[in-house]
Formats: sequence, C-alpha cells, structure tokens
Amino acid sequence: MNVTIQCFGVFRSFGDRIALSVEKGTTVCELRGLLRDKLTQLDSSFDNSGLIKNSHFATETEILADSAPLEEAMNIVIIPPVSGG
Amino acid sequence: MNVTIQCFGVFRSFGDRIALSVEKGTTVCELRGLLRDKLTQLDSSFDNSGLIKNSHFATETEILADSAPLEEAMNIVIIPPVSGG
Amino acid sequence: MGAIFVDICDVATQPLDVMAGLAFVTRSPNGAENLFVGTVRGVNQGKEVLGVSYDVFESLAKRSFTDICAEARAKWGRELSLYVTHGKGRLPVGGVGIVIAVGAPHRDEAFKACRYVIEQVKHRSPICKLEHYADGDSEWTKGCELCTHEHEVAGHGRHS
Amino acid sequence: MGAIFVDICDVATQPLDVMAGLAFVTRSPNGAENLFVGTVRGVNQGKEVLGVSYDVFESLAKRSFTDICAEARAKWGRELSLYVTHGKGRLPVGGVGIVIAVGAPHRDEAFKACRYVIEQVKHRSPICKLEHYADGDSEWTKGCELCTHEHEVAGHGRHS
Repeated sequence: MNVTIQCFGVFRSFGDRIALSVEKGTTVCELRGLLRDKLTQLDSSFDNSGLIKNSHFATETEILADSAPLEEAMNIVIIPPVSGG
Repeated sequence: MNVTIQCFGVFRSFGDRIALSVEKGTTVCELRGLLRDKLTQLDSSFDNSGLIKNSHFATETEILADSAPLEEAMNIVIIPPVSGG
Repeated sequence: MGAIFVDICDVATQPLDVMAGLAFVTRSPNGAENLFVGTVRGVNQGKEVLGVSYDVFESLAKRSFTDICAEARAKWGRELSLYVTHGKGRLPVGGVGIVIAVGAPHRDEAFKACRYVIEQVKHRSPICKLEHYADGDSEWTKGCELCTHEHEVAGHGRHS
Repeated sequence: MGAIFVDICDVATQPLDVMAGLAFVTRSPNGAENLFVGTVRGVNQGKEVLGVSYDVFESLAKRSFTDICAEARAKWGRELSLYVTHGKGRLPVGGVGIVIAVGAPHRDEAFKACRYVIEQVKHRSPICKLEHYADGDSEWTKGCELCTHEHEVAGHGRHS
C-alpha cells in the first residue's frame, strides 16, 4: 500500500512530499527504517539516522505512537526536533 | 527646632503637612512617639500606634534609619505600609 | 471564567500583536498579566543572524497550544485567560516570533502559567526554525526532540 | 549592554504604555522579553471596586525602581534591559497601574528578573493605594511595611 510523508523543517530539502510503498501492517516504528533507506536513495550523502530516530510522525490531529499501524493512503508528516518559541 | 512631616497615603487625612517642634538631637525613633501624640491631638479618635510603628520616615532621597538625628527645618515624609504594583 | 485564544500568523501579512494578547487576557477578575515575547536575536552561537524563517505544522501546532493552555488552567485556576500566537514565515532580527499572554487574579499564577506555556511550546509544538546568516548560509536549528507528553518536559535543560 | 528606564506617570494625562516598555527592552542581543502588567481588579476581598488611586512619593519611588533594576542586572546579567513605569492618580477597573518589561538574551533570566522587580517594588517602593468601592466608600489598602533592604523581601508571603 502507499503512504505519503509530508516533509517539514530540515526534511524539506527532500521536497514537499515523499511517496513510499509499504507492506500492509507496517508500523510507525518500521517506517523509520524504510524512510531512512528512501532518503539515502534520494541523496546518497544523507547519513543521519540519528535525526530520523529523533523525529516523530504525525497526522493532522495527533502524534503517532511507534506501535501505530499505517493505513492505506495515509498522509503522514515527519516532525524533526522542534525549535518554536 | 521645627520639622515638617509630609503626609502620604493613609496619613493624608491629617492634611498635606504636619509641623512639629522637637528638641535638638531628637532621633527618628523618638519622632514616632511625638508624631503619635500629635496625631491623637489632631484627631482624638486616632488610635493606631501600630500604623506609626510600621511606617518609615524618609527624605526625598533616602529612607531614614531609626537612629538618624533630625535636623533643623528638615522636610520628612512619613511612609505607611506600601501597596504599589 | 477565563478564555483561551491560540493562532498561527503568517508574519508576511499579519505581524504578531502583543497588545491584542494583553487585551484578550485582561478581564475581570484578573489583576495580573504576564507576557512572554520571543524576538529574533542578531547573533546565535557566535554567528551573525539576519533573520529566521519559522516552519509551522499548523493544525497540530494549534492543537498543542490549546492543550498546553488547558493544562495551565487545570494547574493554576479556571479563571486564567491565556493567549498564544506564533509566527510562520520569515522574520528579521528583532521581529516577534511568539506572543504568550496570561491573565490571572494574582501574579504568582500569571508568571508560573506563562513560563509553563513557553516551556511546553518549545518542547511539544511542531515548529522548526531556519536561521539565515550574514554569510549567506541558512541552517535549520538543531532543536529538541518533540515531547509527546507534558511530563517529559519537566526534566529538560534550558533552551534559548 | 542593556539599559534601564524608570518613570512615574500621571495617568490622567499619560496612561502607561506597554508597547513603549517592550520597545525599550527589545534590543540586541536580547531574544526573550517578559512583561508584567498590573491592572485594577473589579473585586477585592469580596467588595466591588470601581477604581483605585495611587499615591506615589515620586523621587524615592523612582530611586527604588532604579536600585531594583540595577540589582536585577547584577544578578542576571549586564545585558539585561529593564523598564519600569508606575501610574499615579485614579484608574478605573482594568486600568494599567504598572508596566515592567525585561529583555534578556534568554528567557530564564527575563522571567526571573521581571518577577524580582515586581516583588521588590511591592515591598520597597513608596506607593500607596486607595480603593474606591461601589458603595461609595474609599479605603487605603493595608499594604506591607516598607522593606528598607532587598534581603528583607525574600521571606515575605504573597500579595496580590
């Protein structure tokens, strides 16, 4: 199934959105690894798994727990460490 | 010698200023008792020595210590408990 | 009863309005208002800064502000009024990036609630900052990992 | 280097200006401004209040503000800027009686210094408050005995 990851903050260097094809039942936790691979594929100089580890995934309304399963056609935003205020 | 006490806050009910004749060498501490007597004389219903005890005497530039001696023609302000801010 | 107002403003067309915040929270029975205003510093870690751009994930940011304000009222009193607005887009040095205003009957609650809100916003609201330097470079500030719950924030160290 | 501004304003002709305070303290290298605004409450100790009149012994009050601001800079940094204005005369409910603004590089110092200033002003500045009640009565508030030194203030309880 397909999910779309909206880029935010430092991830904007990869564009506005990244489309990923994932297996049914994939969790947010597993998405981290898949996204890291995808980013490395998009930019071979990307080497920042710490950044992905410290990022969170969210929908328009909530931060997703690592155990949350992804759903078909889900729109997800990746939120790196924050620095508001 | 004569000193003038400028009234402030709650003491304004006694007017803007109170003139007192005091002996040379009178201290701020002794002034409290003299002022209490004077206020009782001005208003026989005045019975608030606690208020005078909790008040401070000052010049335009500093709070006077209890031990400070009064000087001829001194202008002093009496400052009751404060409630600014 | 107090009230809560939160918003994200595109600073290109809608600069943050400190007086609007003060006016919103100054209501009976309040007598103490505390405001926090965050402005863009001209220097960060030794580098000359020309400005910053805030990237805000709006829906979730507003939701976090509302949650945080509700927590503050639960902690310090239902009569508190709170106002939080954050800018998005580019600000020059001295530009206002956040306005927090808290009105309370007494000052202790006003100070504590205002401090609580800024600490929580810095740790929980999905906002990123891109700094623009005098040397032409731009860099996303490192920030701190998003806290997904208020209890995680307390132990954190100080950030700007 | 920061700066200090203090003043007493006759509110009949010169209302306190919150934005002037913010503008004064927002200067490089500051990025965090904390403001305290004291407004007249509509109720005090169960009595409906129509307004208050502040009686200010100006020369000494301004001197106390300057001393307090200097102490805050000694404690939290020479780069702090501080602004303190207090009203004299009669204010209606909701009227602004005091504006304190503190600008600092970081928020911790801004909050702490602003809180310090209001605590000290309440204990050390020669200002008295006459409350005007809806029933036609007026009364000088009890207040707290003037502290003649900063060290005396720390142990005091909370006042409005």
